[in-house]
Amino acid sequence: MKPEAHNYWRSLEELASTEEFRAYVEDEFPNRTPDWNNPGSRRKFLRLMGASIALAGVTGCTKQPKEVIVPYVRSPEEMVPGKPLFYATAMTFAGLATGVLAESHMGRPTKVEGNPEHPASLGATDAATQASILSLYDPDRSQIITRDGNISGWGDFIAAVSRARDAAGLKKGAGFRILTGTVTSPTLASQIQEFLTAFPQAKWHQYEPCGRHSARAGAVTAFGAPVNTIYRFDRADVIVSLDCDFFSSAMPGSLRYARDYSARRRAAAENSSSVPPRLYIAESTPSLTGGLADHRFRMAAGEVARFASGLSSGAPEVQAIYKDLEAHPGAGIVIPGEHQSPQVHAIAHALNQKLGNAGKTVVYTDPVEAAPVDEIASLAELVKDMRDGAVETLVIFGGNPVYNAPADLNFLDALKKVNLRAHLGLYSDETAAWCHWHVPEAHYLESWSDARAYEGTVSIVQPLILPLYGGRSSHDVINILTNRADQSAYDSVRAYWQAKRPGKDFEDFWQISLHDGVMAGSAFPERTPPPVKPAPPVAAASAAQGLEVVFRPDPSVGDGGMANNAWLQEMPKPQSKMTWNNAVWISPKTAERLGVTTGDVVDIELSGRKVQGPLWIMPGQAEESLTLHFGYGRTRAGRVADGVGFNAYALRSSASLWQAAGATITRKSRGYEFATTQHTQTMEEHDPFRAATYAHFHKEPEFARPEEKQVPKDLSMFPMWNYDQHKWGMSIDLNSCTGCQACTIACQSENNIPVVGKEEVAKGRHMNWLRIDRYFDGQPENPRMYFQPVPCMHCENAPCELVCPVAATVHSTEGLNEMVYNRCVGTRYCSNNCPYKVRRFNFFLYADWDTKSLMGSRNPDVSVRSRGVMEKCTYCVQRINRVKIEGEKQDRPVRDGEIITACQQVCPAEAIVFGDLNDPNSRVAKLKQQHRDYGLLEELNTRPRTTYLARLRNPNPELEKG
Amino acid sequence: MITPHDKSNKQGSLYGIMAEFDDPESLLEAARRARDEGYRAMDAYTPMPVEGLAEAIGFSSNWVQRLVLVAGLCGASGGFLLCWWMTVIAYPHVVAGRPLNSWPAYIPITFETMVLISCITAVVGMLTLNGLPQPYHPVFNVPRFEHASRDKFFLCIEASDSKFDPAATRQFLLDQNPQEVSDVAS
Amino acid sequence: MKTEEPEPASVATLDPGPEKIIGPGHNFGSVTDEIAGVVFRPFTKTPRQLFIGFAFAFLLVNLFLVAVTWLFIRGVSVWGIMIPVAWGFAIVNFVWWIGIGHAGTLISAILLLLKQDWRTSINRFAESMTLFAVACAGMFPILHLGRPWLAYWLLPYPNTMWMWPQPRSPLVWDVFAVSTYATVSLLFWFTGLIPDFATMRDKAGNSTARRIFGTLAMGWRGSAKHWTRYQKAYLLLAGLSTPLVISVHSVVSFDFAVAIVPGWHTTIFPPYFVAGAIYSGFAMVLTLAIPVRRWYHLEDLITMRHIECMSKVMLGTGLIVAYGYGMEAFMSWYSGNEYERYAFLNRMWLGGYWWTYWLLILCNILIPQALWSRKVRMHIPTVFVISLVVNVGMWLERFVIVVTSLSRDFVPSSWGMYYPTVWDWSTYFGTIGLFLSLMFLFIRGLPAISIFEMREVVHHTESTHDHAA
Amino acid sequence: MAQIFHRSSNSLAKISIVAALLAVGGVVWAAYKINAGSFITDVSVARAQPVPFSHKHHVADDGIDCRYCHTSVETSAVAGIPPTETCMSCHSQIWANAELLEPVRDSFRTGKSLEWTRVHDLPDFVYFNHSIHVAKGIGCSTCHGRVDRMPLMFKVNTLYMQWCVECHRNPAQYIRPRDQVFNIAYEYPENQSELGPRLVKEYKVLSLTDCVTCHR
Repeated sequence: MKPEAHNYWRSLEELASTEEFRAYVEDEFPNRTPDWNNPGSRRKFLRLMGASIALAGVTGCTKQPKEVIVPYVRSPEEMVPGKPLFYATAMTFAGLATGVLAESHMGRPTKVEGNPEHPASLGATDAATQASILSLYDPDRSQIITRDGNISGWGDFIAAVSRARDAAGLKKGAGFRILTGTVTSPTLASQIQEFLTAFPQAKWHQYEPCGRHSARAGAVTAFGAPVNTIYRFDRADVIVSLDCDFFSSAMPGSLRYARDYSARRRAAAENSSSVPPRLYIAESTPSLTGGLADHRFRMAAGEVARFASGLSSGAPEVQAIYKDLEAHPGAGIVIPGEHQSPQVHAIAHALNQKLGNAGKTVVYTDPVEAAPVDEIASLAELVKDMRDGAVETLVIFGGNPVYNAPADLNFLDALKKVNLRAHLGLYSDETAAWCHWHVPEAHYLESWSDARAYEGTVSIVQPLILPLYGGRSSHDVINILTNRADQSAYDSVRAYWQAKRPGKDFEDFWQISLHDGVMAGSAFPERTPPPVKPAPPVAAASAAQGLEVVFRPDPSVGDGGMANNAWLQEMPKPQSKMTWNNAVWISPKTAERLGVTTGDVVDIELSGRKVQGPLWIMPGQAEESLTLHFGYGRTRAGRVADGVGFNAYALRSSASLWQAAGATITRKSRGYEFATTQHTQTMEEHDPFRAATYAHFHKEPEFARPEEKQVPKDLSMFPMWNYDQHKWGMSIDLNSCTGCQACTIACQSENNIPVVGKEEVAKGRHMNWLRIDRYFDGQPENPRMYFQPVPCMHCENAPCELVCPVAATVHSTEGLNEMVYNRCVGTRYCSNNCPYKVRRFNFFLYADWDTKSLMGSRNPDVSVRSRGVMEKCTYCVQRINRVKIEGEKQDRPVRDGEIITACQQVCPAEAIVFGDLNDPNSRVAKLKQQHRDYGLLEELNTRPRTTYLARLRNPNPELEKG
Repeated sequence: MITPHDKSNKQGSLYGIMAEFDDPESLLEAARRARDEGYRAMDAYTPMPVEGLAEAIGFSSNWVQRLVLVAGLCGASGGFLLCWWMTVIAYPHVVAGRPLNSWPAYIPITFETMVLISCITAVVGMLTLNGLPQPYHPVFNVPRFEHASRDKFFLCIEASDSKFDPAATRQFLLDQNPQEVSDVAS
Repeated sequence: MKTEEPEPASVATLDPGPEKIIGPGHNFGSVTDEIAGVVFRPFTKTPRQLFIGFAFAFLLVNLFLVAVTWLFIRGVSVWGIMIPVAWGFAIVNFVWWIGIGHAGTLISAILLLLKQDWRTSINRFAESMTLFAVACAGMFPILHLGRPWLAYWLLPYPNTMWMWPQPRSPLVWDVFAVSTYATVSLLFWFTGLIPDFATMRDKAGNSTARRIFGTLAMGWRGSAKHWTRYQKAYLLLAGLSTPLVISVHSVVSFDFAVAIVPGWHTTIFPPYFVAGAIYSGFAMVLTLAIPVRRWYHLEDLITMRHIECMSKVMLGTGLIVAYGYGMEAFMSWYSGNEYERYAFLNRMWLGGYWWTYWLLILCNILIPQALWSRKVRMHIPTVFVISLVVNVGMWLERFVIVVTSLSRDFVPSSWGMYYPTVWDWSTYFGTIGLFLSLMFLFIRGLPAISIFEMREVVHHTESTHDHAA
Repeated sequence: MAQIFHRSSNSLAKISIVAALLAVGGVVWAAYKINAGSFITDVSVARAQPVPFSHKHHVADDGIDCRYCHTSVETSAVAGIPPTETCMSCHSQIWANAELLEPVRDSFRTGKSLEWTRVHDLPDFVYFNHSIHVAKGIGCSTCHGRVDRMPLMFKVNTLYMQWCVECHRNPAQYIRPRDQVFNIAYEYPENQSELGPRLVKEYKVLSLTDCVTCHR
């Protein structure tokens, strides 16, 4: 769609400011929608109580209900009814921007795509970004300004804050504090600076629960000053990851890294001349990166530091790795984990310089944070001052410290001592509950701002829609402090850049920046930092008794900010396939030693603090080490997330942010019910997933399609159908797939797939059209982890079609396996007969037909299914048709790559390719020519259109021998 | 024993004369005799089918099986054509890579329709040929006829018969030593 | 006709034993009176057990109504079904009931063609059972639809969408097979009843009964001409129903055999489903006939001969079923197909449902072997228990086929367990209640034994006696 | 025994059977009639509108082109309902204070949209695209009829699947030269039988009867 979209990207400013637009928006989503004051249970919210027989008129012969058409009064120019517009903007995580193109239907944002021009996206996004569209419409978002819990107004808020500011002003601002997350927004930073200069005694604190604390501290230890490190996987032959999961969205730049790394692996698989990169990883918790690694060294997180120093000191057990690194000077990467100690970072920096990687595969720039400070110290200071009563006013921008501040700080007790507490946030959350003032924050699709990407590139954040719930942005609030209450966020952002970019060409510069979604030349230049100071020696194995506890942001809901997002809650976590829960991960052996097992609810006690959570035996987990995920145990997140899981922050201490030793567990009860989407962990006797080493592959290229799996062409008594027009097909490269689940959510967003809730998932009724199967291979202590995305195979001899009594699923002349919801009567026979089990059934009325605000999030090009009908992957037929129609109108054939399925578009690793098999030059046709290509269950003669490229590993021969 | 001739019965309003027997054998015997005597328009009434009785009264019909044969053929061809028409003419879909006319799949339906149509024809045909339903019939006028559905066997020579003569026929029947002979008012 | 209940002592004497199919001293009149007497008994003289039985059954019917109402309100989600096990009790019960329905047509048709005189006193009973069983079965395919209000889309009828059923689907075959079977069974049953309606009409005491039976009898008067056509039609029906009854359960088995699910995709299914159907059918006939025979003291009409013959049929068909199981096991190994092999191992011990398989072997194969012994066949309580066991066993067989196979098919990631909910059970027991209620009403309201055919039996036995004499 | 039924009951019985059969047939027939009748299909049922807008007047009398109001018909799936300002572009001058047009002016003043009653309304699971049909030489009047003769808008076709499929199977009988697409008064020529196929070939018209052509 991008080429077409280009014509439509226009800045929204004049549109957003027109009165009509406001009228239209209000008309569509009245700000007064009292969604927020009828809580209702989560089940209810998810429409599991659906008793109505919806989708009226579906029988085809019933009378159409009366409908009205509501045209514009004055129509906005660039808007063509029925055509989507795309606007470039950016979403930030922990302050760092990912460029996105947001799709807007008649003024409704319905889908988020990656911005190909943006360095941190390259057209891809992660799952959370995909899910952000749902958060935009989340009826649980706070919708009114409250003062002490009572409805209040913006004006009153301005007055109150101004008063506090003026009072503080008498003392140069002493006692006035601002708490933000990590700030990369140049505009916001300058606004804050302006305020601080006006009130020198006022203080600005930053705290990001899952920010880059170690990276910053590590850089300071190594170089004496904060430095931003970027890795160039496209140039790396040997990668040693020190507990760094650089494929997970917790890692800034992960999308870019995934793309570069997988590109290298693919290249090596396609021609034997290019060398495949080799990836070693030392980690405690099975991660996406660990899944793709050629060698995975399992160790407690606390051991990683010793592993690292072993590398630099040339310890025997890591000789082979070090030799490998040495053999590729300037073509290796030693990458420290975001969640490892600063020390490990320092060692990594040292190694990279020693091995000559610095400046080649490892690049340094100035920090992207506007003010790179030790956030933990900053927060600690704030807490101390609050406790000492030195803080009179605290304005919290977007954070939720009451929920996620390190437990040892007792943030809440300190907070209570502050006279005036104001909170700006998307939700009236745990922190808002303890603040005098709460102001609804505008979603990033509703507000103007700017932010830097992981390597410094600036993007302007522009709104697609007026705040649905009257939200305000940080800029608006800071404008009050700087006495510019009348100035809008748009004014502030524009004014900032105008000041930076004086001259008459500003307008063009502004328009282009908005249009492209990236500000040309705003990326930081590379710099060569001073030589690394010798890293302090690593302490010998700490004799701490008890278990190690490792903290990680949750694979689906991250630090908990998006916990109320039902798509993310129901997204199976890549490693465990668990939904609607976090759990205490424990290794099989340790569990056996402690006599506990999956489903046991245990108290975890760590330095006097205690949380209770269910155990989950995780193959590949390090011995004597538990992994806890943040983001759960919310109490004021909303109807979706409240009371789901347990809050791991309650164990976290500012001293040991990511791992701590000396924990003990005691079983409280047994048999906790998890809701997982996959119950069988291994491939049993079958081989859906096929893998080999590069070496073996070159020896035996056909390994992926053994003789017994082939079926003779003349097996059927009937002749084959020949598809003479288009012949759609898909190829999925298992060698690239990182298992990040972004495709699952992209599919959910594109195809209006409902969520079903924990109880239903537990019954085995989840609805994802595109699931990612995870198989463990090898001994349970440290198995290989395989990820296999499974959409509908669109079999040419589709077993599902044969058994449908009403022809609700049949083949199109282009070989699509069509599923016609309105014809389906729900015998479910097709699902039984589908060997891939990719069909999903609406056992209840899952789709939410009631919650008004959610209707806005739906894709108008896809039917919303009702109770009792089957559904499944359609190869995004709505996209196929759109492109075909445009082609037809222009009287030209469809170009290869013009049709992009939602899963393909989002995939950071470019693992999914869709196209026309009748076009011999199409990318997909070429991929299917490869030796690695094999079809799942080919032996059944289903002739699947979706096929896989087998996974290849590149182990170090030396280690393989051992 | 013998009941006196009932005056009330007018010649014209006489349907026939009926004799009652105790067991199938004697009825059979009587029927044969009647036929030898030259009576044609007669019928026998029994509580259950009696072998050879139809032949005895000179009746045979094989319309039922003819009808059923035709019906079966129609049913079978109809069933197959329906399937063929639905998949090839009415709305051709590509289903599971099978050809439009995947005839082997149509056999079960073909068979079922064949059976259905023929069975319906068998029953409906039988009833129609028997002229049923016919709740009113002169023979029901005979007081003891209720035994025809229990344990007695009746032979009725009908007035329509050319050779029928009230007195003679009655006498003829009396000669077959029946339980009783009675006029059947029409 | 009997009005007062005879003493249990005399009951024993009623039964002529295993040689005779009818008690001594019966003539045309006596059989007529005895059978019709069941219907014409004064209401108060209805056996107490019948009241109790009906009350219980009717309770279950109400349970059924509740379950179905809830089902329509909430959708099939109220059952335990999920992906991969998208078919649960509904289909299990469907197949089970259809199977039970087979005994009727078999006894009436096949045994008629085979000139088995012992069929006479039980065929009407079995035919009615068929009707009611098929009625129960027929509901499930509709109830289990995601959108039952669109069930009519499975019928070929001209519509505004120009859409037609997809006749390659076994489900469409089902529609034709089951509806045909239901219709033909009804015709067969009704045709058989016509002469008996006449009898009832002529025996009825009050005029309403006379008019009702009269209408049903359509003026049947036992004319020799009518009898000839009648017998031809009846024979044709029998001739047609014989292949029909075999086809119906074959088609039902196609629902599975045509699918590719390992454990379903088996060529042995049609014959072994048919055998299984007859097996369970006869079991059900015994289950019902034994008590009814006692309550109404029909031991002289449904004699030990009948009981033994049915036991033998059960034993025989049971062995065929056992062969079927054996074949499945053999094929899973012999085919060399990894999925078939795994499916069978899964059935026996890998999967979570292994115990249902062994329970089924016990009920369907091991226990019924007791019928080899004549002593057992002669001991009514034991036969009764065995018939019950077989009913359970045959239900389990369908459960194992449907659920166990689906729970683990091809892709390990999508395997899962199905757990029936309270609504699954209530729907199942509900239909049992419906079946029994209809059965009890039938016994009370219509001649449960074909009267005119009994007269024929009397006639034959008499004549044979004469020849003997 | 006495007769239970009167003589007449014989004929009565036979008649009632025939009658029953006829009754069943009649019911079925009636059902089809009703389903095809305008009560269900709304064919040729004029709908009340906030403003009694007359296509007859605007198209026939004023000769305004379809695209003047239905602007996106050539570019988008939906033809587009004109915004109030389009009405006002003329009616600010002519009929500027006609009582009839008060709702229009009111909407323009208050910025509150007019709410027209839908006449051509497909079920939500049907995806129809105007632009491609127009581009392939399917004229407005082919589906919408002679709107230039409709004082108030009404359907001339059922818009049933049956109706759509008929044309999708054989477009040749309905296709017209591209330049005639917006000619509301277009009459099919005698030689349609050979013109049709020619245009179909020329415009590369695919007769798509795949489900996904309309259902997604």
